[in-house]
Amino acid sequence: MDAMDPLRRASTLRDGRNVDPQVGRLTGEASGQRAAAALARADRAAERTASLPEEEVEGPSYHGLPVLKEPVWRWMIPAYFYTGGLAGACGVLGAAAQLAGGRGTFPLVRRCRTLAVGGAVASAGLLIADLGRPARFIAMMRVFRPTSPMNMGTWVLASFGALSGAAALPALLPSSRALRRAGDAAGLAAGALGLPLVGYTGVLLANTAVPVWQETRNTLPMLFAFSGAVSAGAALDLWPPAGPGAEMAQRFGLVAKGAEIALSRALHREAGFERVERPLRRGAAGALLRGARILLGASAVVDLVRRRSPALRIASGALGTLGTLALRFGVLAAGRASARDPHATFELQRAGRGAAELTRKGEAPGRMPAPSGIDATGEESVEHGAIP
Amino acid sequence: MPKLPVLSEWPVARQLVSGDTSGLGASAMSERTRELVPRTASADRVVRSICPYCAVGCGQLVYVKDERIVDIEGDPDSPMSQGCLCPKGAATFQLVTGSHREQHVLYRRPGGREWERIPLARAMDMVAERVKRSRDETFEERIEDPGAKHHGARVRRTLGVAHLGGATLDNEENYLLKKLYTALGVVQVENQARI
Amino acid sequence: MAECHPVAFRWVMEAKNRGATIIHVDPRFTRTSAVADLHVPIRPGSDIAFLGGLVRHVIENERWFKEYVLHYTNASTLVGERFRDTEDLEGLFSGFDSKSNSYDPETWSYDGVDGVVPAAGHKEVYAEKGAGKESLHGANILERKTDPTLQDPRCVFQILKRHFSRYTPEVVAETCGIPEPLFLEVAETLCRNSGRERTGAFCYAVGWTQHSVGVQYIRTASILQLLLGNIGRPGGGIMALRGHASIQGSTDIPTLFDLLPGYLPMPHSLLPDRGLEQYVKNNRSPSGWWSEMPKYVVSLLKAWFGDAATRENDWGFDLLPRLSGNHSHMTTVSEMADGKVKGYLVVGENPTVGSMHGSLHRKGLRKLDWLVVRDFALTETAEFWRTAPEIARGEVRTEDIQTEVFFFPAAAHTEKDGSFTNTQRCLQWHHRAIEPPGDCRSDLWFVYHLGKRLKRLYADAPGPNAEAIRALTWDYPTKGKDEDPDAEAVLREVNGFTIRDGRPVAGFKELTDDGATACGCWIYSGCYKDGVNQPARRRPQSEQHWVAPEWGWSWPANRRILYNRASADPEGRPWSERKRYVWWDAEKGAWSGYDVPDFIPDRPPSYRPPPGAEGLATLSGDDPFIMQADGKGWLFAPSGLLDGPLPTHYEPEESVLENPLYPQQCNPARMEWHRADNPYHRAFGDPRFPYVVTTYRLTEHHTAGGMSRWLSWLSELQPEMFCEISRELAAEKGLANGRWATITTARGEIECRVLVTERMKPLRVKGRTLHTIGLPYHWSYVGRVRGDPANELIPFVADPNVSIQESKALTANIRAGRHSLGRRSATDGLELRQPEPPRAPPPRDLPGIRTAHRHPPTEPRK
Amino acid sequence: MQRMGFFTDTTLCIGCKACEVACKQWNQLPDDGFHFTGMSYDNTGMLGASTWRHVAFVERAAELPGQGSPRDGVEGGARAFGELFPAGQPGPTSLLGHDIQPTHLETPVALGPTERALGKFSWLMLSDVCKHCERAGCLEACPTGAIVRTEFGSVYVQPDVCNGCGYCVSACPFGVVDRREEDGRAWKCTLCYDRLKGGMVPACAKACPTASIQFGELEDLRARARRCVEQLHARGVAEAHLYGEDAASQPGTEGLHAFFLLCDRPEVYNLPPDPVVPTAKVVRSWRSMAAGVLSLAALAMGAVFSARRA
Repeated sequence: MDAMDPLRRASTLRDGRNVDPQVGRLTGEASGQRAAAALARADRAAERTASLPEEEVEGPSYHGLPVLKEPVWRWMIPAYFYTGGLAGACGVLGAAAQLAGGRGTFPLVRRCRTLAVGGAVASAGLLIADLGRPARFIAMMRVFRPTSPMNMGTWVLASFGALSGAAALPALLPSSRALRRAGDAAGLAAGALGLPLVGYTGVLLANTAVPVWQETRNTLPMLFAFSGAVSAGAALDLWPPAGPGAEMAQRFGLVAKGAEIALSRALHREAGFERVERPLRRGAAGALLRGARILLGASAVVDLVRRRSPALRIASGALGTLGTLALRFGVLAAGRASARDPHATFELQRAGRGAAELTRKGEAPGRMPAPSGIDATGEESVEHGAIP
Repeated sequence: MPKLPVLSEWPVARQLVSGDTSGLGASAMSERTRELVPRTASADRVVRSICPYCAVGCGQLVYVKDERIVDIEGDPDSPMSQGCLCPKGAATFQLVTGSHREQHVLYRRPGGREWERIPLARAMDMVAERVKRSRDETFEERIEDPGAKHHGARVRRTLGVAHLGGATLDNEENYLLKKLYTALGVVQVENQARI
Repeated sequence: MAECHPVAFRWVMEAKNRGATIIHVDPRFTRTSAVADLHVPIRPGSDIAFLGGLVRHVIENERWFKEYVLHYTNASTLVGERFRDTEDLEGLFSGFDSKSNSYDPETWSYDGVDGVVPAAGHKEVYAEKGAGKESLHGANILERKTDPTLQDPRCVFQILKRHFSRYTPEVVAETCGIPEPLFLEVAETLCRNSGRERTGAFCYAVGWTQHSVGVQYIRTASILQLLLGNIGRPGGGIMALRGHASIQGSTDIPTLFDLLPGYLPMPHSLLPDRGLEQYVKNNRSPSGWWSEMPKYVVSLLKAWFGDAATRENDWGFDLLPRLSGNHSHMTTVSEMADGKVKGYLVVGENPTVGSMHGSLHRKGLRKLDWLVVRDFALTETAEFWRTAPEIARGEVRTEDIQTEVFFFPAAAHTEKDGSFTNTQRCLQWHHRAIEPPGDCRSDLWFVYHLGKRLKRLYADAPGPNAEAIRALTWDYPTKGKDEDPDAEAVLREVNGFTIRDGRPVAGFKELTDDGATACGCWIYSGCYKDGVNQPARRRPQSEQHWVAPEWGWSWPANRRILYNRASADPEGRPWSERKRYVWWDAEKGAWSGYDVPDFIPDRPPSYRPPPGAEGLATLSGDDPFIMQADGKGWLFAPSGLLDGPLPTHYEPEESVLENPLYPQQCNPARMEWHRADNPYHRAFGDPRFPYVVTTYRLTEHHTAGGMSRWLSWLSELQPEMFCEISRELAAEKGLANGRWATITTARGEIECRVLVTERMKPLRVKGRTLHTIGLPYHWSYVGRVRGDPANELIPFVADPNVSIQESKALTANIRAGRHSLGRRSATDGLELRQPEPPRAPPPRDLPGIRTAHRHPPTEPRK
Repeated sequence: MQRMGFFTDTTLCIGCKACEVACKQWNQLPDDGFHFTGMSYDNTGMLGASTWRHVAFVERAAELPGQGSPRDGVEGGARAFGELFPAGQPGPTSLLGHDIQPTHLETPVALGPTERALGKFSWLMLSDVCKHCERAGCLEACPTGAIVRTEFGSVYVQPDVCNGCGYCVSACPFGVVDRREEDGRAWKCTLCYDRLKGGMVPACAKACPTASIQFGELEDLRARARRCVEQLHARGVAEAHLYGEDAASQPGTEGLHAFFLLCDRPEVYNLPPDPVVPTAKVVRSWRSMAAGVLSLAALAMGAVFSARRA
């Protein structure tokens, strides 16, 4: 078939609508949606050519298709969790050192502020790179929407970045006392903002419909907070400040590693249902999380035995960094796997862990009357579609 | 770089002014959203048409703007369809404005490997000559074949030219086709009624 | 119906909402069955057994509508002694000539009437069959013998009762493969929904027509609906759901070989040289509305030849060509494959996919001198010379194909004015929205300018019978830069006008046979009444009553339900208050009602024709079927059908089992094409092809895919060719859902995806399990989505009355896996055929009956 | 604010997909590629960035009672219409929206139980769409304010604002909104916001031949839906139930503006049985974050303090 074949000719301008602009006008709501010929999503639906479900071993589903959409975030987001956590934790450590560090902690404070502002800038870069439309990154600051953790996070990250920048400049450049004092105040403020910065990412994941994230909503924020601390500790291991700062950072990191390992174990417990917890054990996510725990454990052990040798300190820092990175990539991968499995959502909600959980514990604000569907005891009632 | 929203347009400013703490509603709306109108509102004219697919005969409204079709949807006044359409009827916009439609007269010479483009008028002349030539060569005033049952009966017809097609055509088109072919003596005229 | 006519199915769902019971009879559980109350999965090809069983049930249990049947059907008429039924002659009627495989209706005539009772409509082409050889004289149709008590064994009612007496529920269950209680439930539901207060309707499509006994399927439904008194009444009747926007229009104003516009028969070569007088004599019915036929013929000739049509030259009748037999589509393609056809014009159709046996079609196209194709895109018919399996396999080289091909881009319906006729006979005008792009032109433009060029060519160098072309009236006003002919001018000619002043006539009642009026198509007369384009009327539904007469225009005379005189009892009173539709209004002395009465407006119900009455006067006050010679609904068709006065169950051309009811296996009068490249399987029990195949459409595509396979919004909904098989067949042949399968017949093989589903159940028939394979036929080798076309498998075999092919029931084999790159189609070498098993194959049919063929075999088998 | 929405009665759906194509035509959405899925007649699979309507097909080995010739109260048979609609009570709703007068009602013919040819089998169809939840996960998660609550109560993604952060994709408990890779932005059904502003009916509701998709005021739709369920129960379709018609039956989203009448468990149609808007559970998460970070601050102070130079 040569170029004369209109289909062949048209495939060059293949936008999925196949409309001749001289005959038809394209001004509809989605006429601006750019589209190429083959589409990944359809491939996913197609390649699982459903063999007839012999018998619903795992309970009813729609040809086994996922009920949720997989999170669309790419590698930049877990990387941002790392840099964001690092910046936040450094901010906190710097402020703490400033407050309670006594003398000789200035190198630590300066290094923390440098890492903080560097981490913040790197975070902004990574977040903008992951956007579908990076040019519209400023839209993140369009509204103040308390129900959106990402919106809150953006405000926190922006102000944290500004403040840690303001704190870092006087520390790095020769500047007058007044400027240095202002820098210290900004440093304290940055430390205060570092706290939510390092934790909100956990809440961001919890605020999704992905079963494993939603179920582990209490552990995730703490896990991410301490991951941030580990990142900071490990970074400062790799780039130790002079004076007592190094020891402070090392202790900070060590305890954080222990907490991170404990919290990542707690993830599995809080997930509860085997079906919900399965992504944390199986596949890439499982491997990453197990690897993270091993790396962090190793880093902690190296911390305990290193006694002043720079090689061991660098090893500990590297292991710590790798461990906390692996943990974050593991949590993301677990989320993707969990979203792909419809039975996670179904079994979870059938067991009363959906909306019923709120109405049963009476936690929800008053506006939610007791449901006529799944009653408070978690057993399904007839009206709500359960077949007697 | 998108232009920075002027302060008064900045939704957060609008939220503060209107005391909207949640930022979920009108304060977050962009200017385009507020002025949104259906594209048919700005159409030059609406033409009443009938779906070209099956024989139910659902009514269709064709919206036109700048001599191009903007939208084709159901005609709520039609007693047959009351504005409804089936998937094919709903896809009529892509049928009539699709890039799959060939827009040039193509010609394939005997033994040729590719299509060639030729002007419409010349193609019509060539077809007219061929119709006349084939018709005159194979015209039978009477049945010559001795073996046939009605040998010698007057037939005044040709079996050298045949026609196929008509169920997707208008009545007026079918009328002129049948009128012309019968005058030429072409009897092998058929259409989808008998596929 | 929900599959192919979803918006029409809206009204079935509304009826269900109001308490109606929906019964869906279909070999496959489709989207209609999903919302139907009853699904009856009968074996493809066994519809007459099923419907015959219903007729027997209605008669045996006295459930027929007594007053309706007695007055409005020919149940009481006696049939001549010489008539023999299929019960007597092992599946044949009397008058069968085994040499020419055709019937002579002489012996079917009424008692007391000499000659054949003429049927309305096109029967000239079968003049040599004696149908109307020398038609009977008007007077004695009234002297036919009748027995109002319906006891005489020769009265139509008793003949009908005896004909279907063996179609007992057990036989029906055995033949159709359905549980007997289900059949009884359908019968009872139908009977309880008929009578004065309630009516039942039948809807059908090509699932009925595309069989070698297709026309008789519809006859059985007509008999059943007449017995139940459902014809001519609101909520009753038999609705054909036709598949194309104007397929009804294309049979009314026919691009068909055997018809002139208005169902006037094409003249036949049997006529003498000056043939008009004999033509009218052959086809005119002395009684009933068909007695008006001469006026319509003369008016047509005046419309076509204008002033050149004078009384002296029989209004130009002898300029018309005459038929010498069957020139239907498959015969034409068969002749084309033998090189007898030089030129072929294909307009808005894709026969290599839509018609049967695609490879034979392509073989015919290769033998042409020139081919013209008009369509939206380059279809398989336009691309046969470079995109075809035989070229892909290298059996045919593009360079060797000498056919000259012209492709003309066509204008869409939004780029031209014109009218479609929908399946309810309603003409609706569609207006031009924009100019056609590039070289696209409407088919009206094409034929008008072709005609002008031919007139000029014949003026310069006149060929044989050039006088016909010169006399043709062809001066239509044109408008626009493309010189588009004015469609309304053509509509005005179709409507008819008085020649003196050119004023459009109000209806066919004003047409005369003295040459004073011209009318392109008498049944459409009135569509341009008072010079107003009636099809373009668009009075909204909300502003008129439920029959909505002021939307568009229905032929004839804007009547929406035909034979609606039958919605009133013999005294002209509605059968019931709920079902009142048309009734006799005594004060006004005329018929009135919701619709245009289908009767002579001022003829009272009490009128009886005086002896010796002629023409319309023969219609008595209680004859609702005014087109028939006797004004009655024909339970028994004394003429007009080529395969018998009563429907009889015959197996399809290729069936899996022997005819359980008669020794005669297939329809004796069916049309076959005995050619090497059109091989048939054995009539039953062919070991190579043990499964039944039926073809059908899907909602998302349109027939052969020409208007849907190029559209991405439709192709993504049904992207690939697939076959639907039962779980049991999949297990038996090792087929997996979503994987590939190859389906083979003697004509060819296709590959397709497999959809394993519960909706195709194996049937228990005559003690054995019978599997059915379902094949949609939308895909082919070109287009945005491609696949193998189902029609490569289907042979040329047709119904005798209308030559429609049998594509709904055939046999095939299926195996897992994709194509073997070896042999693909019957047109090239016959290696597929495994060596014949040692014992001679059982005779296709009764010895001595089936061997002869309607046409002389075209070429001896190589 | 006027609250408009869809009520989808799946017992009327004939799976013709007119809604899918009408939506693509009005919004001029691109196609999603040509893939045979082998999932009955559903080759679309799921909703997505360029598929705002999706018709689901479920072939199940269970009978849909109430269908089959209506029987005298035997095993789910329909009672006579007179009983269903005694004088004075409005008749069933006609497809044309108004109530059917009693004179047009045919009392169904009552017969014995039917032996089904296919045995226990039924084919369920449903036209899935964005639910436009009363409390919408995507709306509350969207950081840029691209997703807004319109004056018709529907949830609308503004294409000129969305920067493709993808948070709504994970926050939707029904897996409706999606991001199309080549375009970068998130898209979903807009309940034909532009048509509503022009006083027109959404394209899918207008095209639906059997009025399975009904558009209108939310309160009217709920009343009509409850009556439909009553009628279906009377006809013997015991499984018929409403999915998400108000806050009472679906507390997690406080009721959907596009709710459904289903004939089987929601999972069979790929609908979550008890969906919840994520923000409803996130309060505890913020609290545990606060605890976490405070302990982190304490750890920092502790670490600094403990390693202070003496």
